[in-house]
Amino acid sequence: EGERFVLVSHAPDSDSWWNTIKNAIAVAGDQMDVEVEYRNPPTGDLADMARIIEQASASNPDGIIVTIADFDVLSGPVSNAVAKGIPVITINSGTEEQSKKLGALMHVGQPELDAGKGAGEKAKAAGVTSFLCVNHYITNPASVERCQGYADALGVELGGQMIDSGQDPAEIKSKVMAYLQSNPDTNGILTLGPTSAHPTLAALEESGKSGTIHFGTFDLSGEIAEGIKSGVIAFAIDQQPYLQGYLPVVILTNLARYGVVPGNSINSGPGFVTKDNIALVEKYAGEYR
Amino acid sequence: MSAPLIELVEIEKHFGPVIALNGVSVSVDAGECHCLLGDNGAGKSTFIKTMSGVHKPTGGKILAEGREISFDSPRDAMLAGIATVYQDLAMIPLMSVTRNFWMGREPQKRVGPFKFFDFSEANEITMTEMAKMGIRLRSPDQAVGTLSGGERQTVAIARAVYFGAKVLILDEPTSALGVRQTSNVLATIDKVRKNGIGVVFITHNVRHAMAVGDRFTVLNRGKTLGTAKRGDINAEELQDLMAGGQDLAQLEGSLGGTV
Amino acid sequence: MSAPLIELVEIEKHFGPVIALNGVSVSVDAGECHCLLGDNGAGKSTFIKTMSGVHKPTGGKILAEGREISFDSPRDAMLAGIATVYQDLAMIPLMSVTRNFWMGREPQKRVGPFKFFDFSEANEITMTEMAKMGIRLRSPDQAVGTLSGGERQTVAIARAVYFGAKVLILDEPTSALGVRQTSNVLATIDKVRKNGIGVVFITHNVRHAMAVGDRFTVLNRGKTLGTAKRGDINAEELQDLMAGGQDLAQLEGSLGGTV
Amino acid sequence: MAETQTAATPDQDERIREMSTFRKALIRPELGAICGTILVFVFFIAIAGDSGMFAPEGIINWGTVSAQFAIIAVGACLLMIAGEFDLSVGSMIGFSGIVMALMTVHWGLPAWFAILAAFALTLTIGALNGFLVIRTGLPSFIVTLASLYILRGLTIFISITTTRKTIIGGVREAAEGDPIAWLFGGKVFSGLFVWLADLGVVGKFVAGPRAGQPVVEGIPMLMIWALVLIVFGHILLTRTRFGNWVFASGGDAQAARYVGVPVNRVKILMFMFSAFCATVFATCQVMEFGSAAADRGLLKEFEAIISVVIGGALLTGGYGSVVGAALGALIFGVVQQGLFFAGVESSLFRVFLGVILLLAVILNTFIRRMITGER
Amino acid sequence: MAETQTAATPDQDERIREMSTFRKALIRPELGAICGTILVFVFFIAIAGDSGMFAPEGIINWGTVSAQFAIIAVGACLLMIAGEFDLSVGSMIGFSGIVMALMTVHWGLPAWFAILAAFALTLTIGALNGFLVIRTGLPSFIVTLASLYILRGLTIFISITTTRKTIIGGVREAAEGDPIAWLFGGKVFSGLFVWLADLGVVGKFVAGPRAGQPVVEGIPMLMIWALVLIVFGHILLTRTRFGNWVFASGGDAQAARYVGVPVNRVKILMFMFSAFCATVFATCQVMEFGSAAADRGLLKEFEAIISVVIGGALLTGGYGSVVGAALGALIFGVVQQGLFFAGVESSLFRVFLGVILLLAVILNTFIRRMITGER
Ligand SMILES: Nc1ncnc2c1ncn2[C@@H]1O[C@H](COP(=O)(O)OP(=O)(O)OP(=O)(O)O)[C@@H](O)[C@H]1O
Ligand SMILES: Nc1ncnc2c1ncn2[C@@H]1O[C@H](COP(=O)(O)OP(=O)(O)OP(=O)(O)O)[C@@H](O)[C@H]1O
Ligand SMILES: [Mg+2]
Ligand SMILES: [Mg+2]
Repeated sequence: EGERFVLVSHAPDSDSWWNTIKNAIAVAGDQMDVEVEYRNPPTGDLADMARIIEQASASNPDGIIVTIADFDVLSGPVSNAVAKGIPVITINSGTEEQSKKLGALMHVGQPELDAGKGAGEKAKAAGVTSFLCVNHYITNPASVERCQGYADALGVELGGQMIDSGQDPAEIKSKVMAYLQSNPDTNGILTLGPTSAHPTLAALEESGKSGTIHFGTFDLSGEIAEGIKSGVIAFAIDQQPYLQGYLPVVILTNLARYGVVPGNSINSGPGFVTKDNIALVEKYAGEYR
Repeated sequence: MSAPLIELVEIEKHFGPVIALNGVSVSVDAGECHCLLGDNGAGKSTFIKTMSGVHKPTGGKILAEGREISFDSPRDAMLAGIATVYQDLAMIPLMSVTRNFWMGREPQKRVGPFKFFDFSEANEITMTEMAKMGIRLRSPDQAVGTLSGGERQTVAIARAVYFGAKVLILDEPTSALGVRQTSNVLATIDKVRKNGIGVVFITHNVRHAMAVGDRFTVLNRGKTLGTAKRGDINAEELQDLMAGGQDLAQLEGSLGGTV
Repeated sequence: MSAPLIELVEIEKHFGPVIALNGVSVSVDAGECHCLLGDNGAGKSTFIKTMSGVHKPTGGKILAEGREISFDSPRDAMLAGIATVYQDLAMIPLMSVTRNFWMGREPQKRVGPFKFFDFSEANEITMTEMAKMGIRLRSPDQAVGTLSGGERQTVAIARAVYFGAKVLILDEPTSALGVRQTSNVLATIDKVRKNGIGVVFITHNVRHAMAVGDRFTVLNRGKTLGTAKRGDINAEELQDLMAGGQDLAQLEGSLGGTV
Repeated sequence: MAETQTAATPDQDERIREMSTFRKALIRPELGAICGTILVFVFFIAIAGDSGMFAPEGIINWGTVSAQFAIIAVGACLLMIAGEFDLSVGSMIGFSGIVMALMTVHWGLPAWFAILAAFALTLTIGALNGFLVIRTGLPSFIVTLASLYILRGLTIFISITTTRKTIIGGVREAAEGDPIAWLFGGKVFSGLFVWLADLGVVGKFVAGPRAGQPVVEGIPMLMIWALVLIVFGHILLTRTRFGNWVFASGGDAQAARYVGVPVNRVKILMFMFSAFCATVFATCQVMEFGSAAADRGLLKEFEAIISVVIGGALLTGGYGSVVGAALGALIFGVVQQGLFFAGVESSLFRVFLGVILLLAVILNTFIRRMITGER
Repeated sequence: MAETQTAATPDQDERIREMSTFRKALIRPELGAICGTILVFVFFIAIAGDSGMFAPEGIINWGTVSAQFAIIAVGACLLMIAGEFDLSVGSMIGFSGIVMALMTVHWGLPAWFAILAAFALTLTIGALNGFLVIRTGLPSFIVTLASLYILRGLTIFISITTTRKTIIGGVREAAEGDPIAWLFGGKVFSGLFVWLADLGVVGKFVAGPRAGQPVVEGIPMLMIWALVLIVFGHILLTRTRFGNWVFASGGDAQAARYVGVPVNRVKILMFMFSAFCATVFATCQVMEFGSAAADRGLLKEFEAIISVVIGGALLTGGYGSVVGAALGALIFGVVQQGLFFAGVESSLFRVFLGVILLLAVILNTFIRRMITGER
């Protein structure tokens, strides 16, 4: 009873996608009657994240949940935590193999490159030949991998098709419009999350191209769900972050209390949300989905 | 005789551990030029800053025409008719002469419901007043930074004179000035005084003081050494009072008595 | 007679459209006090800044003991033996008196392979030199900002004197000083001169100039009006030369001849 | 004093070399920005002239971005001339957006009330910034750096604790039909563009859901706000008594105080004006995109300062021009968007920006020295 | 001149009120930071004393974070005392990291060469910053703001164009056995900790490949660097001729120049020293974690400045203390990590930081006025 777990993510304070996970750990914490702390580097600096993991293990929690944002940076602190006897579950970015190498119990997540590839395959099927990847967080390696995966699946060079859009919605919108205007043959768009998806929706709307361009995005939000319903967005890749927050807490609690733990890693995604299954998703978009 | 324009009684001013003024009393009558003399650090600047509302005195009181008042800001003092030209800062080098001249009292003209800075009038008056002080400007838009140190001080004096107040305070206005401009300033003080305005004139130069002063107050280490009327004291006595006679006598001897 | 310590020949200095110096020649001999006089904006400060390496002259040449030299920085001039006390900035208020006094020429002591600032020596000398100039410090760590304007200038002069150079330039050292401190400075100039150092002394005050000067050069609008030897000229003539006799005469008349 | 009057120096001008009236008319604070603007336009017309950058949609595109910069630049410019600056502009944008969104979406208050409340709140914070700077005598860099951190932290904290989200959507729906929300999110002159499209001056959509409508729907209110603020700021600064006080407060607060300029009031008002501009920015964004996020406005303070400085203002106060700042914002917007139209690798944008900033300030310094005789 | 000597003012002291020696000994630039440090420790011992924060690993943890801040704070402190500051520290950290990683991993050069090359490059950039500031006379805020953008842009650009990634891993492997890499990434005094662990003072790992080893492996080189830099900076500043020049350059560059202080050299050297510290920071990070990323060091410039200012330095130069800056870094690190141990919502960290910054500078200003008689 009252075990204490720490979840350390790589996301900067303001990344809204992580709310779902925060909500998930809150729910799981209530249900299991444990205490789960969410920690992240305020500016998204991975080196700071490593410190936070070290610190988490210094505070001797009953388990640590951590994202593998960068294997190199995190391998030291995470394996130290494991060596201290703290059970670790890795989530979100990173691969199963990396997770194993770190000595974690399991990995709950979705590999970014593969997710990008999945999106690219769908786009290829829809006939996309020239695309735009709106990267609002270019300094984060996972973001580049997503665009790279998409490009790989299409079989084209990534090159200038990935733009560094910044985080200001008006600038993202203007940049997308500018890009589309000067590259009129663009027929596919990939956005990496709500931050870039929302202004891109507005940009398409304003340049009268809503629905004419194959538009895929990562993650879900109210607006994205709306876009899927109206047919502007073809799909959203949902890695079901709720599970990435909820499952590890439940598993770690059970491990702590009864010593039971599943043997394999869990793929929480990629799940594709399209017009067909949107109804289910929509209600909780951005909060539990 | 009517009450003095302004009277400061037993003013004390402490800055943390430093006692800058330790009971100084001075009064200024209408139409007189009251000279404040004293060595460096005697407290002259501190005293007149108290008089013009920059510092609040630690002790003592200020009477204006017999009524006790207190100034919360330089603006208060200005509204009470006390204009000051400071030793150190008076002009803003990046701004034009006109903008400096009118700073704080800009003339305005109405256009519909709005009030605008009346530049044509301001420029004209500035040029005239500067010419009166012997400074010919290229244009009223010229930045004050393009004037020499002395020229700047002259602008500041012209400004204070133009906005003629009841009491005009000048903190070492002549120390950076050449002979001609010094003469101009002294003549201006004379003129101002004759118009019934009280002038407080701070200087180290006994001869400048003797030229225009009606009364002379010597400060020493935050205290008044005494006030003398014109005619009751001569230049040498004043000099002695300021510096302690003996040293000076020795120096004058060795340097030819011309200091 | 040997070549002058330093000689500036037909110096010109333009600042953009402003011609600050338009051919000024001045020489300084060993052991003389050469006074530079002139109205505001005459170019005195500009001239001595050229002499001390702050400005590079637009035209003309500088001879040191007969050889032509040019200064790229104040440091060059200092190494050539020219020390200067500037009118405006000389001291850094946030630093202690000792640090200011030794700024640029800190005494060092070796500890193993390293050299450290020798504070004990520096403090001692500072206290002594300040006492000589009539300033008693609470402690050598006292920040210069706690001194009055005049006291600061005295520190700057003491510093220049202590690092006794071949030529000592003083830009209006007395304009902010009280009588006693002025006497001190003049006496110091006298002493320095007697030690065979050439002094360039800038002032507006003809009496200060007459007290110590051996030669007098009057500048007017960037040009030399002429150089006179001590004895060839009296105070009134010098005053006239500086300001144009007629105006002054009128003023002196109206103010009682005491300016 | 007839004698002194006749003694007025007769021909001081002998020492001033000739300067042609043309050259004199040219040297003004915004000269650098004017040259910069011309250069930037020439450059982009040359390399991206046929990319649609100068077609009507293209113009609206970079115009909007520039207008955004201009709105915060005007506030930053007046504040900087008054001798202070405000690093909390960016945080203030995020903060006021979240406040509005929380009020309308989460608490169901009417949009007009939320907007007014957000303005009231940020103006109070601006005043507090100013008050702290005045009372403590600390540099505004420090004080507003503290508010930068405090406001950003609070924004994230309140949005997370009340809604468990850092992006709050649905504001547009909540603001539907609101009496003042359109002032920030709407577009004007739509009729004009329909007419222009009919004339063929502006293109029409040929496909998609909006086929037949003009490609430019109207002028966004954002641009109108930018224009209004620029004109207001310019007139305030150059034509009024208050403008003179702003210059004086920045040029030398002590000297200004001594002659009776209410420096404290001027500075606090300018902090409030800067907060006002940030809130206009935030409101326009929230109303246009219908959502607010806690990380909005990141580093916007630097962008505002850069625009102002490109526009010829002096970082230390007392000198500058609103028109210059607006041109700085224009340069900023055109370069940022132009690089996209020109197809340059987008990460190079920052490099360009840095270089332009350097060149612009060097040119400006040179011009300023000519004007003010500053040494 | 016997007569003037005897004329020395006899008892100036009548006008100075008594100040106790105790009070005098207390008022020094770092007093504020000392008080702050004590307060912060008392606070965290009270609320998080039993959370492991003051266990050996906990201490190493916040110690490392503080050491990180301290390394850049020392550079920023000396530079700030010399009257300039450097906003490009953060970008420089990202830049030098990527340069090292590219050289070792992508181009296969030896680690020692990459490290030296990175140092050479950043020192050059630092010198260039300084040179620009000196030559153009522009405020360093502007010049280094430009380098902030230019360097960050270049970092992203080169890492994306050469490797298509913004994070480059594998440096640790590449630096294995390198003659100088351990200077940055290694740990020292491991023996001590094994002994301490055997005594039971330090815990031991219980599982995994390192079971039986102490949980604290050693003192990271980062801390050693921080200590060395602090001691070096402190001695340089307070005990040498050069230190006096640093104060003088920052206090009044013109006055210093007039008495022959080589102000330009001092300032440029301090810019280089700040770049040096940033590169030490970056190298330690790269060697410890084995990877470099283009976004490393984001906003670190502010954190450095905050530490320095908390430590009592004056933003406008000429006043400050390295020990103070180090204490500022300690406060920063302890608060950042301590809030975690105390279980406070992490977004509130910034709020705390802002408040601490404000309180610290107000206290510092008060102390400084007492010392310097500044008005
Ligand atoms: N704000 C202040 N804080 C602390 N001490 C001060 C302050 N202002 C003045 N003093 C001290 O008060 C004393 C008087 O200074 P003040 O400037 O009034 O002298 P002064 O007579 O004007 O000298 P000077 O002839 O040099 O101008 C000096 O010792 C000075 O150090
Ligand atoms: N850096 C500069 N740029 C432009 N003009 C300058 C510069 N320095 C000086 N001047 C001009 O050169 C002229 C001479 O100035 P200077 O300071 O040498 O006069 P001065 O004789 O020292 O006057 P004062 O008695 O007021 O000190 C003035 O008209 C001044 O405006
Ligand atoms: Mg004084
Ligand atoms: Mg001069």
